[in-house]
Amino acid sequence: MKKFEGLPQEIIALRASQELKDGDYVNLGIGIPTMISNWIEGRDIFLHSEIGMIKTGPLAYDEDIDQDLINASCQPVTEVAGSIYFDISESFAMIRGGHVDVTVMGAFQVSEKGDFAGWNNPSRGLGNVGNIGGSMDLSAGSRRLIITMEHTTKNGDPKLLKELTYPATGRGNVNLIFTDLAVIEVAPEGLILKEIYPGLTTEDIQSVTEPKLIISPDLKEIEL
Amino acid sequence: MKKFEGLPQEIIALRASQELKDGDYVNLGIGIPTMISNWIEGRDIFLHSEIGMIKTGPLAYDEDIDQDLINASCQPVTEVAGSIYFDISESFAMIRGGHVDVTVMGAFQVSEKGDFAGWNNPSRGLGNVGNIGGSMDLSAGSRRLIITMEHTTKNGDPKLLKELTYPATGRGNVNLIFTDLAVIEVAPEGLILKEIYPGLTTEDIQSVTEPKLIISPDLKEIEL
Amino acid sequence: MDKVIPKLEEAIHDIEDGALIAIGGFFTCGVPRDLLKAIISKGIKDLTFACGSGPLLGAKEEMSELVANNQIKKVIDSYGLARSTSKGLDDPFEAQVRANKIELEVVPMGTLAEKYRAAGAGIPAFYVKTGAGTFVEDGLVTNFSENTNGKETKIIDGEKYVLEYSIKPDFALVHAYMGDKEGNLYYRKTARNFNHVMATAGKVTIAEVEKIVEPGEIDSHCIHTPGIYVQRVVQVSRREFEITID
Amino acid sequence: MDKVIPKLEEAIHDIEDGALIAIGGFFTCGVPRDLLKAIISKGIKDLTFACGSGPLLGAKEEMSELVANNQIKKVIDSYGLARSTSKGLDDPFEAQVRANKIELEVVPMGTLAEKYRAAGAGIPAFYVKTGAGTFVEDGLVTNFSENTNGKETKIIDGEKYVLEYSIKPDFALVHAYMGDKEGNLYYRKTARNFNHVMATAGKVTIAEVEKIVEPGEIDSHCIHTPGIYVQRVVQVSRREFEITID
Repeated sequence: MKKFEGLPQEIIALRASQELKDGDYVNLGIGIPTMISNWIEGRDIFLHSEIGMIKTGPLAYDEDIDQDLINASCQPVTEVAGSIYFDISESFAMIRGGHVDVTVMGAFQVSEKGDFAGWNNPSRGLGNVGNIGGSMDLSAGSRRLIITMEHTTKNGDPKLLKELTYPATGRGNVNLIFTDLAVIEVAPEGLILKEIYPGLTTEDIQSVTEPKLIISPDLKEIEL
Repeated sequence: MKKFEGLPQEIIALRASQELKDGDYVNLGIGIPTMISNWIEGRDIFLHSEIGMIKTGPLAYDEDIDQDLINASCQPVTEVAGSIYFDISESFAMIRGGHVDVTVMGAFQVSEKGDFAGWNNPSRGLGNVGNIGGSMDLSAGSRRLIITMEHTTKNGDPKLLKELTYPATGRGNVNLIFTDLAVIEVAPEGLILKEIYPGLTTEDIQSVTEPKLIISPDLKEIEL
Repeated sequence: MDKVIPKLEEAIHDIEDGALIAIGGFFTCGVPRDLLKAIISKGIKDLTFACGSGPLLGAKEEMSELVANNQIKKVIDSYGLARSTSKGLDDPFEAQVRANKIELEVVPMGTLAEKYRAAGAGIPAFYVKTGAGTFVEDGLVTNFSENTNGKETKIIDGEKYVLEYSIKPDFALVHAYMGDKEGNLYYRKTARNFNHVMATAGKVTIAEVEKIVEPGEIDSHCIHTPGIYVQRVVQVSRREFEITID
Repeated sequence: MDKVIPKLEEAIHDIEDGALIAIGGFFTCGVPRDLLKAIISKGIKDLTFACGSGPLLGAKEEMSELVANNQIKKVIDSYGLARSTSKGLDDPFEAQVRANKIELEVVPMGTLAEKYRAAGAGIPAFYVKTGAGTFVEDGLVTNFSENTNGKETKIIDGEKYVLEYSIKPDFALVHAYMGDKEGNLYYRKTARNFNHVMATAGKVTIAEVEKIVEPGEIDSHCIHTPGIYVQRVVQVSRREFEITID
């Protein structure tokens, strides 16, 4: 399959960051989602870490490292004014109870129904027995679920599919997908192509996407 | 029916207080149970108030009254060294989860199966619609449930019955009953008469108790 | 994100007739009385008040106005009636309940606390042993007999448990001692009681607080209600009141 | 009531072969490593470790000793394997899982937190939407295929929920920054994580703490785990460690 050049990961993160609104409580998964935190400094966005913290500050280095202060990816982080701590059942009450406005996660696959596979790694040879972490809770509970990912695998195979071939992390929860090539909304009628990498055609995007895309009447180039 | 003279309420409370062990977390209901707190001063017993406090101190008077510090019966109370506060779902997690060692409550009726009716008042004319408070949670959840009450109604009718005639607060949860006339254990085989008010006979107690009492081989006079 | 609203009436501007409103507080302690006064002034009707343990008994004055104005359709509580039966006979609220003009639904206090906690935590239903084998299991807990429904039960490890559902209020009104501009709340002593769980349960949660501080001023280890649960904060003055219910 | 036990080995004296042991901590943060060391020294076997999010990945040294000594029968966790698949291929624990010598049961993190919270709170089972429509609903969450059981589901308000059961450990081992003699605990920053829920869940809860203080020294409004949940407190020294999992 043809593989297109698109946005670098940092810029996918930048585009996704524009989807966040001031006052939002946001949980960022590992990978591209984490890069969003570089684009929202100074904005009024509350970063929630499932380990039990809101207003998680930037990563800590050297003498700022505190072994009692990490994020959910086991990275040392810092406090900011108004950072708060709470226990894990409170943390997931926030998540499951719909208090987290937006979760941004990576995915191996997303289906046109909004199902997604976020973590499975068949090469491990242990079937479903792997590291789920909080991904299922976050996808089931957050008000909005945004996926950021490369549009295709390294081999150019589509990651946007009619049906998942990997085990689902969540069913029907994905609202919006940001890839290096496009911005796609998950609607009841299917995947709506809303924005496109400058220079590519809708046919190009369709050629690396399994389900039939619905072209938005307001289709435009990705703007940053 | 004959009505016997027995222990005054304060002394029922004293006898019941002897059943508490050092280190016990104890919840005391309104009425005779509350009087137990007068008998355990200086002892290592943690008083739990369902409103959200452990190590509830004595009642507050005059300038010691703080409107943000009451017990579950709406009485102003005081702090002691090591008093702690928590929210209501934590408080009932303690109760329902079996962390409260002993609850002492009053009752209108107790059955030989350990069922009891703690609060219903038919004279209100609202059927079951009344003030349950935390009594059902406490009776279902506490490790041990002790009832303190008069042995009979004001008219001399038995309150220890084969079956409740009032709606049950809890089923099969009562472990031990302290009345003005006797100490009675609830066992799978029935009510075991263990202690008796000095001067009364087992026949006297039976005459004011509906179910057939099992006489403990170690029957003795109530000792204080 | 400044969640502070200058005026009480503005803080409750979108509460409308028929709303399901949770009220924090335990008898006289920690009741959002100023927010209740705003509800009275607004004059909205057909309200269902989801309570924990008698906050409307504790807020006597507000309760009598709510009843006099016919604003109440239903109360959910573990302890909703006057303590004394004889005082209850003279009580206008209880008279309305007895006349089936107001519905009173009774729930064991711990189950009620958990119903609100569950609503906040995304748990639609849970099993408890509280009430098994009693009229609570049979659902005979309201004076509106058409609303009595027996509850589902399940035997787990040989013991019978009752399935209870969460209660998700449209609005939660809570009273806190301190709140910061981002909605983090801190309660004094036993005034915490139902306020935290109510705050988590509300679709919209409005906190009246005695002190407003900057983010970071409440100890980060000692936040009782994280601001994520709180949409609006309004300052009220500390009032003295009598500690008594009838 | 002084709950302080002078020595680690005494604090765990009654943990025996086959015990179900909950471990607080999230990766490297807040893991009761000294209590784990005591478990290793005692040499008890057939242990099931109920975890939250990889405390045994965080406590690398203790984990490798537990595996080398064949002390582990089963691990319950949301994140129990090395992050990197390639490192996992060299990992002795993962090799034992792959060889079906150790059982690994995977549970979504929030459901797991709630299972422990429920055990402490007397709730034997509860409904969540997490995992509905996935292999979690089908119960395909363990390498021991004989233990895979589909879960009960229920449609509530048009949405499908999965019934999840509480996990009640025989012992809970937790790490706190401060503890008083009556067992009240206070955690530092994100080291709270699973420690509080584990403490509530244990039939017997043992806390290692960096500081022991008198009752009343921890702010009465800021107790994270009330002492009612904690049977034993033992002092340990604060250790420095690397913040990393493979």
